[in-house]
Amino acid sequence: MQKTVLKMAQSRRLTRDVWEMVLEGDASAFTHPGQFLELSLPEKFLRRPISVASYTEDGVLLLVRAAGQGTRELVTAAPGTEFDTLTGLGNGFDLKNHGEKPILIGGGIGLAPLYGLARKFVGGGLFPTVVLGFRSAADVFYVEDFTALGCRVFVATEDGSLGVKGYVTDCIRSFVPECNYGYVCGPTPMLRAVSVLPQLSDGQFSFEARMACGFGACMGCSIHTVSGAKRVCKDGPVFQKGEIVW
Amino acid sequence: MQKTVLKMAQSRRLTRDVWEMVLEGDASAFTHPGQFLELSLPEKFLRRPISVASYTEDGVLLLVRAAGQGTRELVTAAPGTEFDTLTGLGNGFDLKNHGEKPILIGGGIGLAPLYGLARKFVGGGLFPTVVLGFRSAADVFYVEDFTALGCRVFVATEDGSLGVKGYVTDCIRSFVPECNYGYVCGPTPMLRAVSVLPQLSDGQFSFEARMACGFGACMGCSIHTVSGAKRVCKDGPVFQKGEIVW
Amino acid sequence: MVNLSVSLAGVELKNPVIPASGTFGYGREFAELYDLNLLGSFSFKGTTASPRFGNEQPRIAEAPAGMLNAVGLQNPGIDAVIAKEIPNMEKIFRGPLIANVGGFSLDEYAENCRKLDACPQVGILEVNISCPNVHAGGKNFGCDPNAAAEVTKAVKAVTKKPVFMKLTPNVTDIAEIARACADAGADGICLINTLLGMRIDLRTRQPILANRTGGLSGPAVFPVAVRMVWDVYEAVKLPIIGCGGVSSAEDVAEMMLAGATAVEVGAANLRNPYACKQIVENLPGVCDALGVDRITELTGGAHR
Amino acid sequence: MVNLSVSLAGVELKNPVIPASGTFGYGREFAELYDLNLLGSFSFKGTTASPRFGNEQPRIAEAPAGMLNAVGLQNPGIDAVIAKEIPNMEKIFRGPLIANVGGFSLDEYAENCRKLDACPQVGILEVNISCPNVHAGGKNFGCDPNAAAEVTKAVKAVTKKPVFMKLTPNVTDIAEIARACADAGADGICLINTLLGMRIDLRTRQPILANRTGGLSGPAVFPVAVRMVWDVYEAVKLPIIGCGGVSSAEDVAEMMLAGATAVEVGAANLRNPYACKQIVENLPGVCDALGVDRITELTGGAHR
Ligand SMILES: Cc1cc2nc3c(=O)[nH]c(=O)nc-3n(C[C@H](O)[C@H](O)[C@H](O)COP(=O)(O)OP(=O)(O)OC[C@H]3O[C@@H](n4cnc5c(N)ncnc54)[C@H](O)[C@@H]3O)c2cc1C
Ligand SMILES: Cc1cc2nc3c(=O)[nH]c(=O)nc-3n(C[C@H](O)[C@H](O)[C@H](O)COP(=O)(O)OP(=O)(O)OC[C@H]3O[C@@H](n4cnc5c(N)ncnc54)[C@H](O)[C@@H]3O)c2cc1C
Ligand SMILES: Cc1cc2nc3c(=O)[nH]c(=O)nc-3n(C[C@H](O)[C@H](O)[C@H](O)COP(=O)(O)O)c2cc1C
Ligand SMILES: Cc1cc2nc3c(=O)[nH]c(=O)nc-3n(C[C@H](O)[C@H](O)[C@H](O)COP(=O)(O)O)c2cc1C
Ligand code: FES
Ligand code: FES
Repeated sequence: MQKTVLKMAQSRRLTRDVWEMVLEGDASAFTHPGQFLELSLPEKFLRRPISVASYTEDGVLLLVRAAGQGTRELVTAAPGTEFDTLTGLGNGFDLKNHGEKPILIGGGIGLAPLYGLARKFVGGGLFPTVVLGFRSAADVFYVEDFTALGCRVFVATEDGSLGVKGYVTDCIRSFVPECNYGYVCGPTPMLRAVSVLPQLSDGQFSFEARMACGFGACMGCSIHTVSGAKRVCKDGPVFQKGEIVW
Repeated sequence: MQKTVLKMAQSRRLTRDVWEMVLEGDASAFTHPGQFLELSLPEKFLRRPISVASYTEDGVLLLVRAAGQGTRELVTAAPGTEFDTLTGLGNGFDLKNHGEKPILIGGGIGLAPLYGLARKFVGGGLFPTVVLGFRSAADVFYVEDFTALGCRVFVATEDGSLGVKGYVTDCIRSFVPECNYGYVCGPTPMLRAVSVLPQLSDGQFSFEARMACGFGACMGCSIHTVSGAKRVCKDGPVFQKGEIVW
Repeated sequence: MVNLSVSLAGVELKNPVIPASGTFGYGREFAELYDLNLLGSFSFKGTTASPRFGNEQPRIAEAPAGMLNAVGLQNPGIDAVIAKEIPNMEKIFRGPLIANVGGFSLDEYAENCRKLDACPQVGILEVNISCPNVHAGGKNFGCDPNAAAEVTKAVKAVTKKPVFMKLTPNVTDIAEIARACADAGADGICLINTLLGMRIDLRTRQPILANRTGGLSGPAVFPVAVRMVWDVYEAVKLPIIGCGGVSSAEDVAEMMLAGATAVEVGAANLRNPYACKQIVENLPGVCDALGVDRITELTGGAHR
Repeated sequence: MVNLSVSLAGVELKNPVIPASGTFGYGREFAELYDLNLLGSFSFKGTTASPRFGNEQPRIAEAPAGMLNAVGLQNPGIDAVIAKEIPNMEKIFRGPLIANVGGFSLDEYAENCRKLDACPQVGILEVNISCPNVHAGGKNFGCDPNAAAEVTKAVKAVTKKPVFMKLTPNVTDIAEIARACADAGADGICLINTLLGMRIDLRTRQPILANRTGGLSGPAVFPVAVRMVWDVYEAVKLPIIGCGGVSSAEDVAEMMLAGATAVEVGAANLRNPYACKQIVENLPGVCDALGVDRITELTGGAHR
C-alpha cells in the first residue's frame, strides 16, 4: 500500500452511467491486475474503492460507474483535480495458476479489473476467452477494447438487445463449454451463479464489500471462507473458488 | 440579502496575517458600508462573516485576517475559486447622521468596513479624520489607502514602533480632541474604551459575534441593548452608541 | 404527479417539510426570500411564559458537519408571541403553524399551551421537553420517562390541539421516553432535539460557549436521528416528526423510511436559507426515483 | 523541546497518542507504513473469550463527517490473541500495550482479564462495557451504573494491571456511570465508544447494515466526546483516556483541556493510515503555540 496523490488527466463517458478515467501519479504500488485503490473525495469521510482497470508506472486507468453521490462527483471532476489515494490495495489475480482453459467473466462494471488481467495475459502470449454481461445494449462498454487485445469476446445482455440473450452463465454454457478456469468479477449473484457452473472446475472470484479502511485494519469487510473470516480488502478482493462460502 | 457565487479574482498579502482580496460577482445587495457577507467554505458547516471593505456593482474588496482554519483557507484560495456567499447582510453605517466632527476609529482588522465608509464620505465631499490602531509596525496595513483618499490619518501602535505609542484612545485624546462623533470598529475591549472617551458625544459601533445564520433567523448572535435583545447580524452589526449595553 | 401531502394526527400538510423550531425564527427572514406557503408547516421559535434573553455570548460554535448552539430559548414570552408574532406569521403562511413550547415547570408548560390553544393559526403544539425542571433540581424533563409523562398530561389537559412531544436524544433509551409520552396521551412524537456537546477554545483554554455546553445539530447527527426515529416507530403507534441533520430531499426520504410521517429541517436553514425550498422542490424527483406515488408510502418502509 | 510524556495510572507513555481499539487491528498493517514505536501505546482489537466472526455484511456505512460500523467484535478469541497476536505485537511495538476486552457476561470479562493479567506486554486493560449482557436480556452493561460497577469489580478481582473502563456514550448521564466505575475500583476511564446510529438504503428501503444499527464515530462525534470527557473529569478523580472524533493534534489538545490525560484516535486511522503519526509529529508545534512545555499541563485546563 502507498498513500499518494493522483491527478485526473481525462474522463470520458462510455455509457449513461459508466466513465473511463485516466489518473496520473505514482502507481508503482500496483503489482497485480485485480488490485484496487481508494480515492478520497471532498466532503466524504470514507474513501471510495475502485479497481484499477490497468496501471502503468505513472498512472492508472479506471472504469467507474456513477452509482451514488461519491462516484458521480468523481467522474465529473475537472481535469487537474487531485485525489488523495491509497494505491496497491488487495491481492489481485494470480496469473500463474490459470488452469487449462481460462476464461474471463465480467458482469457490468465488474469487467474493470479483467481488462488489466487480459492485457497481462496477452502480454504473456496467452489469449483468454472473455465473456461480458450487461443489462442491455445501451449499457455495453469496453467490448472493443478486449477485442483489440486479440481476445475472443462474447457479449450477453439480459434483454438480448446485443449478443447472446441472457446471463453470462447462459452464454458460457452455450458457447464456451470447453473453458474450465474462471476469472470472475461482477455482482455477487453473478459470482454465485458462475461458481456453480459445473464446467468451471476452479477459478478466482473478485468480491466487493463496503469498506472503511481498505487495508486490513478494521474488519469492516470480512466475509466467511472455508478457512474462517477473511478481509475482502486485504486477503481479497480475489478469492480462490475453493475458499469461498456462498 | 442575496445568495450568490463570488469568484476569487486576486489575493494579496499585506502583513504576516492580513490579506486583501478581490472577489467578483453580483454585489448588488450591498447598500451601505459596514455591511458584511458570509462565505461558505468547503468542509466547514458554518459560513464565515466578513465585512465588505468596499463594494461595486460587480465585486467586493475584503480585508481578511487569517485567524483560524477557515480564514486561512480563504486567503490562500486560488484565483478562480468560487464561494457560495450570502451578500448584503446587516445594516451598515448610517452616513447621514455623522454628527459635527466625525472620526473613523479602527482597531486592526476592524478597519476593514471603515475603508468603504471613508470612500463614501470622501465621495460625498466629507473628509473624515481616521485613527487606526495596531499591535506594532509589522501589523500596519491600509494606512496609505486611507491617506490616498485624502483623509487625515493617525496611526497608533501598542509598542510605539510606528506612529503614536499606545491605543487609539491615547491617540484620540492627544491629537484629535475636537472630534466628537465616532464610527468605530475593532475588538470589543477597544469599542468599550472608545465609548467612554468623554469627547465622543455619540457614534456608531460595529460589533462582532459568532454567527450561525448571519441573517436574523437563529438568535445566535444576540446581545443586550437598552431596548432589549438585538441580533448583531440583522439589527447590527452597527449599533448607535446610545443603544449599547456594555 | 407525486402526492406529497401528509397528515399529522389529523392536521393536513401539503408536504412533509417543516422548518425546525429555533432555525426559522418567526419566518420573517425567509419570507423575504421565498413564499413560505410552499412549506408543509413551520415550527416557530420555542416559547416560554416570560420573555427570555437566553444565554450570554458566545452562543454558537462550529463542529464537523454541524454546529453547537446555546441560544437558551431567547423569545419575547408567550403573550408577546400571541399578540404580535402569530398575527405576523399568519400574513406570511396560510397553513397550520406548529407552536414549539418550552417550560421550566409543569405549570409553565400547561399555561403556555392553554394560551396557545386559543390561537386558531396554531395547528399543532410541539412540546420541547429538553428543558431543566426548576422544581427537580434542574433535571431535564426529557431525560426521565415519568417527568416526560407528567408534562404530556399537563399539556393534554389544557388543549384540544394535537400535542407532539419533542424528545431529547441525550437519553439511554429513547423508546422508553416515547412510550411514556404515548401512554400519557401524546398525539405524536417529534425527535430529535440537539445532542449535548462542547468545544474548547485552545487559545483561551475555556469552553467556547458562555454556557459551556451547547446542542449539536446538523448533518453530523443524522444517523443518530434516523436510529432514534426507527426505535420510536417500533415502540409507539403515533405519528412521528423526524428531525436531525436533514439537509436534502434524500434525507427526508430516509427519515420517512425510518418511520417519520413528516420531517423537520433545522441547521440546514442556517447554512442555506433556501434549504427547505430546495428540499420541497426536489422531493417529487426523489419519490419518482423510488417509484412512489404518494409520499406517505415511505413512512416506516424500512420496517417492512 | 516539549515534554510529551504522560502517565496513565502509573503506566508511562512517551506521548498521549493511542490508536483506538478496532481501528488499528493488531498493528501489523500500520507497522508496514511507519515505526509504531513513535506512538504512546496502542489499543488492540477487542477480545472476547471465544473466536467471533461478528456481524454479517454489510458492516460499514457512511455518515456525514464520520462512519457507522457494525463489525461486531470480530476476533480470534482470547487464547489465540495471547498465543499469536500479542507475541506479534511485541515485535512491532516495544511499549506497554492496551488490551481492549469485550464480554457478554461478568464471567467472560473476568476470564479474559485474568488471562491477560499474565501477559507482561499488556500495560493496561481497557474494558469495553458497550456489550450486551446475555444474562440480563441483552441489556448493555455500559448503560446501567450497577452493571458497569459489577464488571469493574469482577475485573479488578483478577488483575493487578490498571483497569480502564471504556464507556458507551449512549446514556443519559455519563458521569453517573463513570462514578459507579470509580467507586467499584476502576483505575481510569476511557470514553467514548461509538454513538448508536442507522442509515437506510433508499433503493432497497432497508437499513444498510445487516445488523441494522451501527456505531457512529469520526469527527461528527467530537463535540459529544469533548463534552462527556468534561463531565467525567468533573465527576471522578481518575485519569481519562479521551476518544471520539480526534483527527488532529489540535483535537488532542482540546480533548486534554477537557480533561483527558491521553487520547485515542479511531476512525481517523481508517481514512488516513498515517493519522496517528502525523498527530504525534504535529503535537510539539501545537504545544509550542499554546505555550506549554509539558503536555500534561493541558489536562483539565478548561476547568480552571
Ligand atoms: C474492491 C472493490 C473494487 C471496486 N471497483 C470498482 C470499479 O472498478 N468501478 C466502479 O465503478 N465501482 C467499483 N467498486 C464499487 C464502488 O466502490 C462503489 O460503487 C462506490 O464506492 C459507490 O460510492 P458512491 O459514493 O457513488 O455511492 P454511495 O452509495 O453514496 O456510497 C455510500 C457508501 O457505500 C459504499 N458503497 C456503495 N456501494 C458500494 C459497492 N458496490 N461496493 C463497495 N462499497 C460501496 C461507498 O464506498 C460509500 O462508503 C468497487 C468496490 C470494491 C469494494
Ligand atoms: C460582522 C462581522 C464582520 C467581520 N469582518 C471581518 C473582516 O472584515 N475581516 C476579518 O478578517 N474578519 C472579520 N470578521 C471576523 C471573522 O468572521 C472571523 O475571523 C472568522 O470567522 C474566523 O474563522 P476561522 O475559521 O478562521 O476561525 P475559527 O476560530 O476556526 O472559526 C471557528 C468558528 O468561530 C467563528 N469565529 C471565530 N472568530 C470569530 C470572530 N472574531 N467573529 C465572528 N465569528 C468568529 C467562525 O466564524 C467559525 O464559525 C468579522 C466578523 C463578524 C461577525
Ligand atoms: C440555533 C438553534 C435554535 C434552536 N432552538 C430550538 C427551540 O427553541 N426549541 C426546540 O424545540 N428546538 C430548538 N432547536 C433544535 C432544532 O429544532 C432541531 O431539533 C435540532 O437542531 C436538530 O435538527 P437539525 O440537525 O436539522 O438542526 C434549535 C436548534 C438550533 C440550531
Ligand atoms: C471499525 C471500528 C471497530 C471498533 N471496534 C472496537 C472494539 O473492538 N472495542 C472497542 O472498545 N471499541 C471499538 N471501536 C470504537 C473505537 O475504539 C472508538 O471508541 C470510537 O470509534 C470513537 O473514536 P473515533 O471517533 O476516533 O473513531 C471501534 C470503532 C470502529 C470504527
Ligand atoms: S475495509 Fe477495513 S479491514 Fe477491510
Ligand atoms: S447569526 Fe443567526 S440571528 Fe444572527
